[in-house]
Amino acid sequence: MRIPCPFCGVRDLTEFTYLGDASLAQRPDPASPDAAARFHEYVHLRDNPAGLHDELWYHGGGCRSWLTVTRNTRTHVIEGAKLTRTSKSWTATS
Amino acid sequence: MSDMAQPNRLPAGGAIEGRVDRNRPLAFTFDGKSYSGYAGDTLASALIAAGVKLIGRSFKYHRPRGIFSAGPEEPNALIELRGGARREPNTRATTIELYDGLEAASQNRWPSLAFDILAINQIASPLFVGGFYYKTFMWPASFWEKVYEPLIRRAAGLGRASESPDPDHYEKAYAFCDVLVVGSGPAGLAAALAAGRSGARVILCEDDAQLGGRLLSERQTIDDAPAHLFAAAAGGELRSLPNVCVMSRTQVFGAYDSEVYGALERVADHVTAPAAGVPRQRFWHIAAKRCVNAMGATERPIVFGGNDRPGVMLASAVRTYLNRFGVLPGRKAVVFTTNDDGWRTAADLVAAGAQVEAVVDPRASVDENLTKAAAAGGVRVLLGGYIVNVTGGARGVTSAIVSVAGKRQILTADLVAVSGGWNPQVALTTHRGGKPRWSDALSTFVPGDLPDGMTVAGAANGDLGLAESLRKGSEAGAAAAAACGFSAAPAPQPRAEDEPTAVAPLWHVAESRHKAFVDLQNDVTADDITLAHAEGFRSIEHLKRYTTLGMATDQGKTSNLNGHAMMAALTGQAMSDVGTILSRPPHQPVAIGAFAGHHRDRHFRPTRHTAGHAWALENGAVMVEAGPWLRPQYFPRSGEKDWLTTVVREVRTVRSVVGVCDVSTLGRIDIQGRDAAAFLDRVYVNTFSTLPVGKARYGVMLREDGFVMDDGTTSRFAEDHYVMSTTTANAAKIMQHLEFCHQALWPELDVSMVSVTEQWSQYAVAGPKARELLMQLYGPDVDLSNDALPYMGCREIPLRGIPTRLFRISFSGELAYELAVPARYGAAVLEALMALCGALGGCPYGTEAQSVMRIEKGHVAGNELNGQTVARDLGLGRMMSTKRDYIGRVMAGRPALMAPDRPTLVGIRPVEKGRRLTAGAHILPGGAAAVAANDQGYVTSVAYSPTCEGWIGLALVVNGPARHGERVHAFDAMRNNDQDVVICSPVFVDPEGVRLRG
Amino acid sequence: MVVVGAGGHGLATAYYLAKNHGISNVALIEKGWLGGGNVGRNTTIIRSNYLLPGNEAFYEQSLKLWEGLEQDFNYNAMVSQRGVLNLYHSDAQRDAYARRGNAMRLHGADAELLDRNAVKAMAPFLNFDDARFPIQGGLLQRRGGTARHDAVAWGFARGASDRGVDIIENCEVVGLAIEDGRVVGLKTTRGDIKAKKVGLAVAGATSQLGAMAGLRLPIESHVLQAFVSEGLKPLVPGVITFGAGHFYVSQSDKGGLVFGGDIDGYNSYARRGNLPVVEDVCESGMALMPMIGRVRLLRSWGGLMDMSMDGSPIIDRTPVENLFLNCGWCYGGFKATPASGWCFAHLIATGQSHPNAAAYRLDRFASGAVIDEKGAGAQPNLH
Amino acid sequence: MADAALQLKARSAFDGLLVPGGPKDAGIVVTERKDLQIATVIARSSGFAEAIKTAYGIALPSGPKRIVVHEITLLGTGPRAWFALRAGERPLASDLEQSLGEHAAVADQSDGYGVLRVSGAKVRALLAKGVPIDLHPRAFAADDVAVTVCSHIGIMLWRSDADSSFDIAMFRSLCGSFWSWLSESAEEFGLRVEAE
Repeated sequence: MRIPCPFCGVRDLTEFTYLGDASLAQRPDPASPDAAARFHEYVHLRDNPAGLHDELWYHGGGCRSWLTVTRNTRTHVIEGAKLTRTSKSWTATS
Repeated sequence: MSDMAQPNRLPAGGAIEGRVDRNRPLAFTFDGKSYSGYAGDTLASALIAAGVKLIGRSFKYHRPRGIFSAGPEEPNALIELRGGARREPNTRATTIELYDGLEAASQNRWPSLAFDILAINQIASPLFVGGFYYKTFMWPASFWEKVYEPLIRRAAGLGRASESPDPDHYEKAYAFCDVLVVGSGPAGLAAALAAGRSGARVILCEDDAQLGGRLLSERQTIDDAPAHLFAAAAGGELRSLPNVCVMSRTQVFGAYDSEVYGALERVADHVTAPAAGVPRQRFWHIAAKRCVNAMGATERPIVFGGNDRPGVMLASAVRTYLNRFGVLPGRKAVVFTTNDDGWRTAADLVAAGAQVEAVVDPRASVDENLTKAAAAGGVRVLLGGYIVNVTGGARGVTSAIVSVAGKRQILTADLVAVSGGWNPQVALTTHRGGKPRWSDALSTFVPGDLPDGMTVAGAANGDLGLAESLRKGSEAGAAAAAACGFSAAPAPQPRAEDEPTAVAPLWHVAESRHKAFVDLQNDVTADDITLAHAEGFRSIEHLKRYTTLGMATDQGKTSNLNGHAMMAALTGQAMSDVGTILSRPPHQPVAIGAFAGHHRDRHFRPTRHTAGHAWALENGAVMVEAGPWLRPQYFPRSGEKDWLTTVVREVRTVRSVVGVCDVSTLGRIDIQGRDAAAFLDRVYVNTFSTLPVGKARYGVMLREDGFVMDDGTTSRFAEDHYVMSTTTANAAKIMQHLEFCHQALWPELDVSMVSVTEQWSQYAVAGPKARELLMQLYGPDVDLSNDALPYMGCREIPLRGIPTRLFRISFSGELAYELAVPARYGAAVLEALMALCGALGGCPYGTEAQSVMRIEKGHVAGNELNGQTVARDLGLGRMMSTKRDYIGRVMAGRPALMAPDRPTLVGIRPVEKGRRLTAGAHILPGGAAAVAANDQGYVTSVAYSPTCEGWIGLALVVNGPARHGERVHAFDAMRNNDQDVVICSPVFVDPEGVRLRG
Repeated sequence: MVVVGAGGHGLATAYYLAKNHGISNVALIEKGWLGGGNVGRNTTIIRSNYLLPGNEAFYEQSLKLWEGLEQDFNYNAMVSQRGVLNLYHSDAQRDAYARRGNAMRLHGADAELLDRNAVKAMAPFLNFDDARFPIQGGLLQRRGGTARHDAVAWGFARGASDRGVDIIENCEVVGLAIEDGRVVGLKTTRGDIKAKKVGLAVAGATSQLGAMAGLRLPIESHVLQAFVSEGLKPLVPGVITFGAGHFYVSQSDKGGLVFGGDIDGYNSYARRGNLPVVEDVCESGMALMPMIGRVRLLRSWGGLMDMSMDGSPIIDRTPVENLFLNCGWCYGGFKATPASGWCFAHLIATGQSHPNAAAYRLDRFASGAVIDEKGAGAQPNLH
Repeated sequence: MADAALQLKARSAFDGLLVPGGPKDAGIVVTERKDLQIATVIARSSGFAEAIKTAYGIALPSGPKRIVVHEITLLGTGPRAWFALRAGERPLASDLEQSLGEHAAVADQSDGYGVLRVSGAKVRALLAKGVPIDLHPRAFAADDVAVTVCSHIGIMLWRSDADSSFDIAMFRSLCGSFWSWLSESAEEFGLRVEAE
């Protein structure tokens, strides 16, 4: 499997480390009154879809970026990958 | 070379002479007997030339077996190649290029190939039917383990693996291309030419040593010249193109996700041993934008009585032996074919001067041209006929019994050439989940849905005609190149003919009453299929598992389809509904060593060395693996009788004088930014925003599930600049975690982190004279007094113009510092430190002494930070901030993690003074029975403490802190070291911390 | 009653429902063919060398059931107790194995801690001379070994069938009928089935079936590859696991080296893996036993693993009444087959957890009572 | 310790590993780049690009590219990260810190890496044995940079000026293991080590 890193280009699986469902980037509000229940869901419960799956990969063998990759868990076909942090932040060369 | 030595070699200059190099004779041995062949031979062709028919014994019945094919699908002729540490079991004689000095031995026979005692299994064969393991060998109960199983194990298996390390080396390699062409038969060559001429980057992989595939084995013509000349010319052109890479002796064995292909290049399998610096094999990862799969097809045999006898051979293999190798597999042949292609074998045999007794074809009528040509060659034509049995033995076939319209006749023969049609090589199309499609026209499966980026051309796609293969190959090559943005002017198609290829399905000659083999290697017979059906094992997966059909080293290449079709006939299903077993990589077996490449033995994983590594070795250090690093474990001196003596001396020296320890392997992460402090507050349980500049603080980090992840000290060098240290083992993991927290959770924070582990060599200097030592090192201008650098202080201090960092931190509990210097000076500073240290009466110390001292101080380390403990378990609960959130806070509050009866950190001492403690012992209440219900915890770490003059330990014990002084039992059945111990405080030395503040 | 999934665990559940509880009005329904799940694609290892309370008693029960299985169902599952040897390569690993071995002994299981010389006597072919991570010794469970995986499925199937269980193949569940928070039946590709109780034993598809009941579960599906070599004359005595890499190996009765390593590590339903794990496994194999360099890898396969958040299974009720869950076996499900069936049947039949499986609760993640043998935390691909 | 007695000799990352020599016609030529100042630079704010322009008069390319300005080679190693090198003794990290101020986090890494220059007719064939990326001139142009993994070792790799010449940086502690892979892999091509 090869993953299209938005920074480095298409790279071999060996350069990446998998974390899991992309929802792990959406940490619950620790101050909410039901924080215990929400953290339990966040840490433990998964949709685990058979099909398209947004998931977090770390390009530790490359640019050290965390990526959000959309991949089909039935076929392993990767639909796309983006930097996990782009949604909330700036880029350095623009 | 005399005819005596190679009685079956066709004479040079004849109508068919083959294309081996008769000027290069090669000597080889088989079962210790010497033979000769020629360059260009395979071991199989050379054995045929030499008149050797019996090559091996079958797996279950130990039946005599000969050479069945001329390629990688070979189920019978498996041999042990080479000897000693290079012995290669189960090697197919049909794929081994002959080299001078080749040694081969038959396998799976005892005591000898000709006389094999286990052939008795044939007589006992009713015991060995499909599923026999499960029903036989059952009773009496005790016999399975003591008698039956050891017997089965001895009889099982085929060849013998070497018992010595493989002396050759292997390599991995990576290749990239626009178009990968797999196979260099007519379709593959045409595809490679079309793509190559367009300028696309092309890789052409051919399993064989020569390009050409079937073109090397046939008497066809292309552009009015022998077809093998076309292959040679095409190969020449391809090799001349700079954008084309031709890889022969390279088998593409697997198709993986994202258009990655696995291929094995046999770099030195055709020579006695690899030359210096040359690997035996090279495992290629090929990333291709497009792939043209032109792997060709495998001829399908027919199941009939005695179809396993030496001398029964695939019809196309016979042509290969004649036309390519110039050897005659038999002098008197019967051809049994269900399709037009098989008739060519008769014609070629005749041309080579052999006698062909008959062509037996079950079809009622065939193309007139075929029968005419046969008649012209003096060959009888038996249409509507079947071979029902073949007689013979270890010396080969003696006759074929043919049935035509119910009438039997015996044909004397020493060769039976069989063709049931052709099965396209669909393997690469199925590795990624594609399902082959049934073709009624070809009576076989052809590629169905294809993986992304792959097209199939030629016989692999069921296009059996030569002209068609050339045309489809060319189209596929051009299309693949076009998809990558390359186009070439259309080139004229080479002239060739499409030979007749009509086929009628025939899987099994039902009239046969003799043992008829479906899977030759696993000895699965027609009766086994019937039995599996009768017992309800009818799906092809159950059939496979029950009978072992298709599970041998040939993976059913010549047996699966027949077996499945026979089951389909029994169940009345259509083949399109039955389906086929999806093949999984590797398409052909691959040596395990090739997948490992360089990474074996001590090169299994990289080894990280600190700058002080050489110094440590020179000073006699015993090294120990610490994660990816090597570290000095202890520094024995002459006269010290064991490691404990050394470690005791090192600890005493540190506690009484001074010692130096290389701690460069600890992870160091440079953290900068306006929000660095806020960031650290969120990743540590304790607060770092309040840490003054110039100070260090011990911190504990949790996983989000509330368990402890890591600990270490973090120092503040400026308002917006910290340096974090991590444990050696967790350094990479923590870096990844911090990047996650920043990039994924809090990208709005102005913080950045980078590993500076490698920039610095770091040395712990510990002991009462640590300050004195460092003052000598830095010289009189540097103030290291308690006021200038108090406990938990840190400073950047130049040393002879070199920037250094000095941390007043202590893992040992002594007055201690950690000195960080740029790594290029690491060795020199270590030498200087050690010279000063020695002069003061100090010594270097290793990880063992370090561990003793941290246990004496009750500091937790890897044994306690095992991912199963929460901060409260380790007595670190008070560090957890109650004012703010941090990673892991919420989940650490789960009820089971707050339970008061969780095992919690304590110290232990043996009741019996001087008794040795062992880690891993479980703690039971005093006097309680050694059963799980009484299990109250376990000993995590132990050490002999010179300071306490006895063994001490750390343990996690239920409700531990409330039990100081209680006598409990340490249960260690593993080391026979049961004993009573007393629970105590985990801090054994200087609980007030007077020394480290000194 | 309906048990969904005719893999090893479903078959064993149906068998013990009939045998232990006299409940033969059971339909065992299966999407594909019986025994076609992970019971048909594993490395056949049986052992009970677990560490933590909650696990060890269960796996020891399972091993004891293995020991009597052939006589129990009159079918040779080829249980072969040639020993399971876990190698250690450091003092810390030795102590961790001592802790484990002692826990096993406290549960009445067998365990021995071997030093380097004892390992060398057992397996002289291992790399003792030129290793990156030298072998220091091993934890040996002599009663561990292997069993013939397909025969296990067939034996349970035959036993269940003989006791009146209906095994229905090619029958896929497409929905669960739930009324007032209680399961009353299933919709399948072959029609609706009414049921008083439904037990799910569908490793690999647990999340999909759970979703039909409105459950979001602490499960991810991952692929585990395994490998077999060409058949060889006897070479490897028992099961050996490498302690400094991902590799375990045994030799089948037919002579093939059966070996494997870590999961591929990303969510997958594709039943196939990729090259990095193949290479990692072979590198580890060559690091451990460099004489296998010329032995050929014949075939690989991939199975879907129900990876749980703490690496331990779940055998429990669900918030839906009369719907029971058996899942989360990670890649240790084969050895658990008999005890899993035994305890799941007990739960379905009595409504009460079997004492040996009482810790395998679904709510342990919320409560914190996790059973994390590896200490890897809530990240399934690390278990 | 008296000044005179304290001689702190610097040792390069490949000290003791590379021994100059080897056949003249070697397919692979290796040189250690010993005299480099190295720093990692991480952009901290959106003002970074402007700060670079002000300090060095260039617009930084995006992506894994190399740019050379004022004798400083800047390699794009991540979306906000650069690897900076400069030959000679002049400290680089402090210069960059001064130029970029609060717009960047700079860390001196001059001692953290070993850098090899690998060249020769067979250089691509050699690197193909470990580097899992396409180094064909069509795929990896003169200013391309890659951070990748070779033989289980993290490396940074970029083209030096000649077509058949690559610079490779790796963590200092791993230089021994990298060298063992490289020297074994290069054996069939012939290997020559040259002093800088």
